[in-house]
Amino acid sequence: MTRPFRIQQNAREGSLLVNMGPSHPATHGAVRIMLELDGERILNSEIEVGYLHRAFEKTCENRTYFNLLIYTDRLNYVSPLINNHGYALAMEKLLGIDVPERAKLIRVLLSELSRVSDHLTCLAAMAMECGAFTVFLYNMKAREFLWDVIEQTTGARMTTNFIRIGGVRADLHPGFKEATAAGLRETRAVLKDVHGLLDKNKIFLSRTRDVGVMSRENALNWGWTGPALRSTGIAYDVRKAFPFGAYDRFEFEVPVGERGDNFDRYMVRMREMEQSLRIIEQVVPLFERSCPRVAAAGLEPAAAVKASRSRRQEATVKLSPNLEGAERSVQSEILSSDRRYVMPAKEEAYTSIEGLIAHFKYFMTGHGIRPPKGDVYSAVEGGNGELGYYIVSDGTDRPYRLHLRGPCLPLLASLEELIRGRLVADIIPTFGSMNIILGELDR
Amino acid sequence: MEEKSDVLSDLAARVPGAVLETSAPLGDLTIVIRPESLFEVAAALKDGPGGFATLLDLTCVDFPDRPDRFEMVYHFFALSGLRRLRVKLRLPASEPAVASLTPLWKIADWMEREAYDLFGVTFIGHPYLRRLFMNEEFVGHPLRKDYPWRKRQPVIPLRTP
Amino acid sequence: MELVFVFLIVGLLGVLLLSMNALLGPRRRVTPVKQSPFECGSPPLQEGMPSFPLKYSLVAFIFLLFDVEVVFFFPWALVFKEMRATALVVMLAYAGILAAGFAYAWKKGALKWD
Amino acid sequence: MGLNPFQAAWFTTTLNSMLGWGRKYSVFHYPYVTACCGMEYMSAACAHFDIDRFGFGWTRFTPRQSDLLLVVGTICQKQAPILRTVYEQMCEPKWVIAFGACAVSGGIYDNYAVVQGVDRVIPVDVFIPGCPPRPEMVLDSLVKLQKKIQKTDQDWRWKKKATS
Repeated sequence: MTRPFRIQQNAREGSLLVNMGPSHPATHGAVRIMLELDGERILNSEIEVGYLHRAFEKTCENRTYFNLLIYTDRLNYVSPLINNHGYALAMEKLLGIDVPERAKLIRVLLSELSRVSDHLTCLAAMAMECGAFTVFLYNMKAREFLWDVIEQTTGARMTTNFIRIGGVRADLHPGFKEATAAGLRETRAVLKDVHGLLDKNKIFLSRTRDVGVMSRENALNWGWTGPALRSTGIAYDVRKAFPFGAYDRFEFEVPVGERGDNFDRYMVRMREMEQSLRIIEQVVPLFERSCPRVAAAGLEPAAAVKASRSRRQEATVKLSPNLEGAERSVQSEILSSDRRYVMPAKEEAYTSIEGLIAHFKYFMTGHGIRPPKGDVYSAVEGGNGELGYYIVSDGTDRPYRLHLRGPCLPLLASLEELIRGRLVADIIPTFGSMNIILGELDR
Repeated sequence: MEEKSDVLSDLAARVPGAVLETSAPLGDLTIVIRPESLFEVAAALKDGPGGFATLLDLTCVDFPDRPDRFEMVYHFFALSGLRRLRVKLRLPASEPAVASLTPLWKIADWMEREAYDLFGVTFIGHPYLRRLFMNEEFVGHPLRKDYPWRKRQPVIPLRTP
Repeated sequence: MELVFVFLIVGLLGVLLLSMNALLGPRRRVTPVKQSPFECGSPPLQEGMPSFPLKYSLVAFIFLLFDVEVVFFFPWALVFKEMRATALVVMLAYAGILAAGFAYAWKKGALKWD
Repeated sequence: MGLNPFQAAWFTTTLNSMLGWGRKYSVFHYPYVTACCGMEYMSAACAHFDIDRFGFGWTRFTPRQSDLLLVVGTICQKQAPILRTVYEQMCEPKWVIAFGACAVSGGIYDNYAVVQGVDRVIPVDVFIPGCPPRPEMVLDSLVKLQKKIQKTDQDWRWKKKATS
């Protein structure tokens, strides 16, 4: 039998020990909360994690820098593009390369879309667990529209690995403006409804107001970052504190709560969604100026195939800029110009021997991206807080060590303190408002 | 960077002889300290003018070929000055042990349990040093370089489909 | 005569309902794990159940008491029209005694929760 | 002993198909959600793609009341005994769907921590490939499960124990 847990060792006589186990709807699937109860009051609790420990860091030590991009999607799987962005920035800091203008704008657009869908999912789960099932359905509907924009450009709804080292995989889809406008309109409508449903809702207020209160010093001591820290009143946002990518170009506020309880965490996330929508609105018009020609001139692909059946075609084929690595002209705007660390454009790879060798060496084991020896720490504002990558490289094409600073670990570690002495029903909103994502906590 | 020097000078004043090297690779201020002086350095950083109120991250890197095998890496963050500091210390391979920071920061509890679980570094003074991620009966520490990548230790006998 | 039919139908219905489970149900595979309580899948932390705090059962008794009291209001309400004054006096006495009991329970702290 | 009416093939087959028809349109499922596929399960279960149209609407979070165990996401070694207990505490007849590449075969996580496929822990009826699978694939797998439910015949209590 396993060694008894701390909660079993010093459990008081006659108190009920119960599991709020890994497969509980409120614990998002893989956290085991062991409770010592006197009736409904929680005397003591202990949290056991590790049910979703998928050996991310060990796997990264055996993958090349390019291949482990897919694992970064699955860390905070509610906002995957922000993880990609974090990893790409860390690598660019290590390699010392810069990213062209348009790639930075695309990264900001997709990261903010991903952040809004992260907050929508978190608040949906929290509201549903407090009984407001309508909010869950509304948020999921709005999220579908945002995922349409992401899917249109990156090809996948969630696990995109679209933001690469040195830029982005391909240009935006020509129809991204209408899709983004639809997404924004839908999300704004849902936000207005949810404000109406929850803000002054007596049940929701009594479940969340002054429940799970955290003071500022305590939050800093616990290492809290992100919306949870901002709900206690400290305006620390990595996008403002250490501006990365193109974030210093857009003006947006950092919403702050005052009491640090569940309701403030809910309100900070709602305000933050509006700020992210504001950023998206500021980004979209910038795309025209940076690359006026959306689709390259030339023959439609289908027409080109049909025409080439009868006789050889000389005209260039008009490819959608959203196609991966198409022409050198599109490539130069979305990927950095440093040839050593960037995949050559398909046009070069298929027409010149140098391009072919560059393409081959880029993906050949032992030859791909080989950063200089050294270590780097770079952080990004994830959905739940500061998402930091600490990469130690030893010059080969595989990271010697890759550690992720997950913002959810401090949040869950402090849960024991937040719920001691409260009722069992208070665990659910506290756990929900902190948005514990096991992918980045257990790694 | 002028404020870099005042953090180090204050540190040298409070804990003489602790800091072995200082460097700033890629702009991140890094200091390497002697393992025994970790607690004093951490306390000095927390209460000192630098105001490093948050222990951002604590992790371990395994260098099997070096005499001092385990390198513990601490990241501190000062909210007031918006500064980050990386503190490194090296532990011998035989029995890697270092002072626990739980009296100073509550989050150190879980981060140290994770380092103990995945690397086998013991923390003196830790209230409840137990595996955080792997299950109790797991043998070995998976993130060490000598642990094979796919060596599975199933908790229950698995059935062949 | 029709009494026989009534008993016949009721009896048949009863037997049918009782045997429905055996007739249509699948074969039950009873394993020790299936018998153990469901604790979100994880092994239970303690053997058996400790005694429940008394306040739960106390609230249940009090509720039962006043719920049964309310049942007697229904026939009283039906017949109230015919016997107007006497019905009122009788019911007031009946409700008064029970209200006294309720006040006693309240003052004794039976309803105090935590 | 002679062929009593209950043993007659005609009687049991109609009863089987009647039961199958009744069961397949009201399946209560237990979403055993652990990882990223949970996000895709949410969008499949909600208004846009809506598994309720196929009768799978009622999510029951207790194995006692559910017929279908929907294993969504990565199952780690530490999670395997939990999954086995939940599966055994479900009442017959019960079905299992492995949702997503990690549940089907361990997916991209071939390392010391992940069970390489849920069928190493419990018997699985329908596998859904994809990481995460698109909601349409989820709906398609539900229809496949309904065909399977229609065809599974009931092991009647009063019938001789044909199989072991």
